[in-house]
Amino acid sequence: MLALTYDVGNIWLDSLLGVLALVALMTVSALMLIWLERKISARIQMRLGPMRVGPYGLLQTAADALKLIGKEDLRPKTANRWVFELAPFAVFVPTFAALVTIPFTRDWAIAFLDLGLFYVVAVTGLAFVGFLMAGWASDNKYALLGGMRAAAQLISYEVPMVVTLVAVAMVAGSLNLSEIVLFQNRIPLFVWQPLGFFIFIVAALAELERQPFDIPTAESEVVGGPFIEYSGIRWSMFFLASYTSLLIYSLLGSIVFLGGWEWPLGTEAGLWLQILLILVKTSLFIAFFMWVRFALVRLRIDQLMSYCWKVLIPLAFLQVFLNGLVLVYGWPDGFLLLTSGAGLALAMYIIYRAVDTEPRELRMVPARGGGSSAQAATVDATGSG
Amino acid sequence: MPDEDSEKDAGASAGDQKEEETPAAAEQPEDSKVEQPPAAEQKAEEEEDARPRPPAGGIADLLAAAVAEALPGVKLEAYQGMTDVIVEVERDDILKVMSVAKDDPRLALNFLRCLSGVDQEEDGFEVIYHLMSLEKKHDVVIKTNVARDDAHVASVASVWKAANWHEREARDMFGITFDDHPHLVPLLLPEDMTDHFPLRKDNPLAEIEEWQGDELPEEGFGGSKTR
Amino acid sequence: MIGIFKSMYITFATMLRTPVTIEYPAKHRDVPQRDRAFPILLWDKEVDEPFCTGCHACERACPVECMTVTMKDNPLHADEKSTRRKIVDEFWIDYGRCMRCNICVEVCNFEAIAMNNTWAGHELSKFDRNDLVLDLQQLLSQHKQDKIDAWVAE
Amino acid sequence: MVQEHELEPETVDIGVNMGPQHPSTHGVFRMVLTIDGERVVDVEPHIGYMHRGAEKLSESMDYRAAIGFQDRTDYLAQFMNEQAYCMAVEELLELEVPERSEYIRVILCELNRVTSHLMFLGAFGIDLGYFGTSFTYGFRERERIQDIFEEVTGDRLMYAYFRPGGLAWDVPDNFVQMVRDVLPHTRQGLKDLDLLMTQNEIVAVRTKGIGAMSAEESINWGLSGPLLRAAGVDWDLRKDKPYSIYDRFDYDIPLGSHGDLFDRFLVRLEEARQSLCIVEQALDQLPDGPIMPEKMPRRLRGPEAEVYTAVEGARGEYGVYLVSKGGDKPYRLKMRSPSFCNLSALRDMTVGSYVADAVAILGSIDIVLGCVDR
Repeated sequence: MLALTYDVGNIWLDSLLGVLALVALMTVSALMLIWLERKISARIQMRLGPMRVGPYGLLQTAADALKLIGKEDLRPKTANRWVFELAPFAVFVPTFAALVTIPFTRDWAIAFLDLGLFYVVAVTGLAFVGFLMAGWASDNKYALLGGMRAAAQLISYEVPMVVTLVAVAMVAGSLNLSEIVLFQNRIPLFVWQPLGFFIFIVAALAELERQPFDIPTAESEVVGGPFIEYSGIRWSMFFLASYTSLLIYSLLGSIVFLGGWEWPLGTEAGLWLQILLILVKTSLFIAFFMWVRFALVRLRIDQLMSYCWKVLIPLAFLQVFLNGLVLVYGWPDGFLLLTSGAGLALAMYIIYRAVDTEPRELRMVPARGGGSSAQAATVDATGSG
Repeated sequence: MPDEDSEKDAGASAGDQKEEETPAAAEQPEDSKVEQPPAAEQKAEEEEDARPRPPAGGIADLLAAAVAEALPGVKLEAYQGMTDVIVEVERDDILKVMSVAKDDPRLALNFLRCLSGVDQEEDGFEVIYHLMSLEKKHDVVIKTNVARDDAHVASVASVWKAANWHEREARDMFGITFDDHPHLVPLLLPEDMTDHFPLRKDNPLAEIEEWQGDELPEEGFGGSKTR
Repeated sequence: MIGIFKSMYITFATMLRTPVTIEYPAKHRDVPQRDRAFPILLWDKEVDEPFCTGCHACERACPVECMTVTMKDNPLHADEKSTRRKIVDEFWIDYGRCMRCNICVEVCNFEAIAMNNTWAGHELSKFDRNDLVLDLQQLLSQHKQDKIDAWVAE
Repeated sequence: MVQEHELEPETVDIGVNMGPQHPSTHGVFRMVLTIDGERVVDVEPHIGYMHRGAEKLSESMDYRAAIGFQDRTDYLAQFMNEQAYCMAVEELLELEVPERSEYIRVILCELNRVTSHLMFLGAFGIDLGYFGTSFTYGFRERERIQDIFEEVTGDRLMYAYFRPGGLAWDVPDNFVQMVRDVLPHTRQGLKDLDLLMTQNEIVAVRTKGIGAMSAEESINWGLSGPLLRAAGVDWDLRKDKPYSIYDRFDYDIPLGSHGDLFDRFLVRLEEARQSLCIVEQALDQLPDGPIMPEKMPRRLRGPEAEVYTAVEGARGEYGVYLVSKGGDKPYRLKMRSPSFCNLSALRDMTVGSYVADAVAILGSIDIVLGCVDR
């Protein structure tokens, strides 16, 4: 099923045009996302953010991109040349390829694949190879640590991600992203599957390597991890890939869980409304991801792994199991909402229990001054303190 | 400190010293009783001004008593410094005295505040230990003198781990070797800088002009002139 | 999870507050009157000569030895225009070495030296560190041209 | 059948040089981590990159001139260093500091403690993984206080304001009001940081039980300040060996119980609050009067003596050991810097933890490299 709005006639030409449009979209959106992230972080931190280049610093990232392109492409002498130079592509290409099958509106995607969901997951899962390549080939211990962390983290979180998406596909009855959206034209899936939605967000955060899961690139530990030796255009490719995957996961989330371009306007919404809807939903995801990045600290690698394997994966399977029960026995959807909601509560409870959240009381030893002139002043001073 | 005080001693007559001793003894009658080692009383009277000071000899007597019990034959020389009680210990006894100072329950000097070296020029080096007890809230300064050409002293890192880095620093700066130190390699100075001791008095400060200033090389600093 | 939500809340709440930063080189916040940038020399406008007599007090007191002063007989004194018998001949301050401790100002008997308290005293980036060695004319120029409202403690 | 040991993969410990250029070493500090996977097997701290010989330099200049170097040791708690040094000189020269100067010193020192702790709280968040958020929260309020410092002393960082005997000059007329205006902001900033981090589960898992040091070990290692108090040792020089006029104020000294990172964080947060209390009381009591003693010698000449004075700095006991042989220069000036002593225990705290923890532990010691190397 190939549906393109611009029907030139030649299938190759159509595809080429579509891909070019995608490249443009990706670049522009990445630039905008970087600007947005800097603005959001600035506001969270009560700063102004970029203000100089263009109105409100809108062109700052463009200027940065120009600078990066102009920079010297450094390669450590001891690095493994081919692996080092290919690694950015190994990260960049899968990310880009995943964008191909994402339906932006009802009629607009490069390729409407029947296995769209499967394809997106499979292709984005390949990115870790690039991180590993970069980490290993840089001949830098920080990069190696970061690459190893990236590999461990990305592979681990691929599992709960896939399992939740499987749960969605079970209910929707299709792996085609458009059909999943169509399925949600009345009520989006996050209502029925809050647990799956939660797991998806967490896993997406981990896949994106953003706080609190930015362990592979942790600034304060491994100083950028796999990217540490990269500069100029290669480094910016990693960056571009990272923001493109932010876009992909946000799109995927809004398509799979928030009802894409359908909900709540229904199937009859016009093209612009569809675009608006998907834009708003994606922006919500993006804003959330950015907000989280500046609100939370980083987990440690062992905590990250055990959280994945001990909490998220069992719960993801629980969601699949619940969906299976509903499908097999034909129980009402309300049951799904209840049980999945209970599962979400369980997840929260597990987090609550797993962490030593007991408030620590400090022992206060009074140091009392004996000064006579001090007496009058001290009473209200300590009271207000 | 001994030099400083000895100079004053030379100026003051013996009669003055006697006079000074009496008020100190009147303040603390029990001190004179406890003062067993002959060394301790020698300089205890040297408070020469009326400022309030920690009771002369309080901690010194405790230390003297404890040392006399545990380590007979070890000589201590105690006197009142400007802010602290100073006890001088022979170099070879330092580790033993320190162990007593830390472990004796009356003293419980469990906190090594500071360990510093002082270059006393012809009198060799002094190693100065500022000790404090967090429980008893008293403190004492223990000093030992090492000869210039034989700058060795036992490490107290086995008593207080805090001494570890302090001793390494003193070794860096004065070249005092701390025997049995777990890891006596340069700490603040470059790893290979083991023959040059910056804080020794015979190591004068370089004139700043010599290494920076007028003789700056014309090229090499990326200045606008070179471009 | 409560703590995580609290973190999210406080970050969101701060997002709604007004930013506290300003665009620095475009906007300058006011520096207080006692602001200490680098030392400058003051100009006696009544007599039209520097206050400084070149007495070396600041030079000797300077912890980092960033000053060089020489003294000469005051020609104006011979003409009985000035009460200063001696006057500064040459004066260099190496701003690259100065640590802005204010001690020169305190030791000066003639209130001839003050710390620059304008932004011009802070924004001194140079390509060559030799450019940071200022001579007498440069040191005097700011006060001579009334660009500065010098503050001398005590 | 394959022998079991043949299945064991061959592992190699790798040495990682963390620093001197590393974002989380808080300056030019290098630690050579030997790591087995993510576990730290050994740590070898290397310091001295910032050794400027302040002790040696001070020997060559008179008592007043050396004040500038005190700012540059612990450059986040400068007033405390100046206080310790000036106290040493005052003891030596037997100068009596006027009341007003003492009060101003206390106000400035305690505000300085707040700025230093705000800096810690912010930087600790960065070590744990905040992307600058906690840092800016801390800095926001720190800047306000530094504005006061700038109004008073003329500089934002290197104050050089205390003098043996008193202060360089009096505070501006609106000083009291200025400080009072800032206090609510500082409280708000501390509250923000509290909300941001204290109850956060991720902060909890990252800090609770990590880098713990028992009370005995802490004392043995010579730790002082918040580190010692986090281990539950009731020791604060302000209370236990009162100097200046600290015996005139009512405040609490927070003590932790576990000695881990979380306690260190909490203790510092609370200490900052208590410092604000002291500031308020001192503002209420601030007397008028001179700021320097009546008979202030123009040239400071010490007797032949030695003094050791210590203050409770933001990081612990900042001591100054001053030996004078007469004359107007110190014969020997030793600074007992808290960062130096606290850092020496790094190896004991770190070995066995994860790489990420090593960073956090180093952050929790709250070192200032200028203070470590001097």
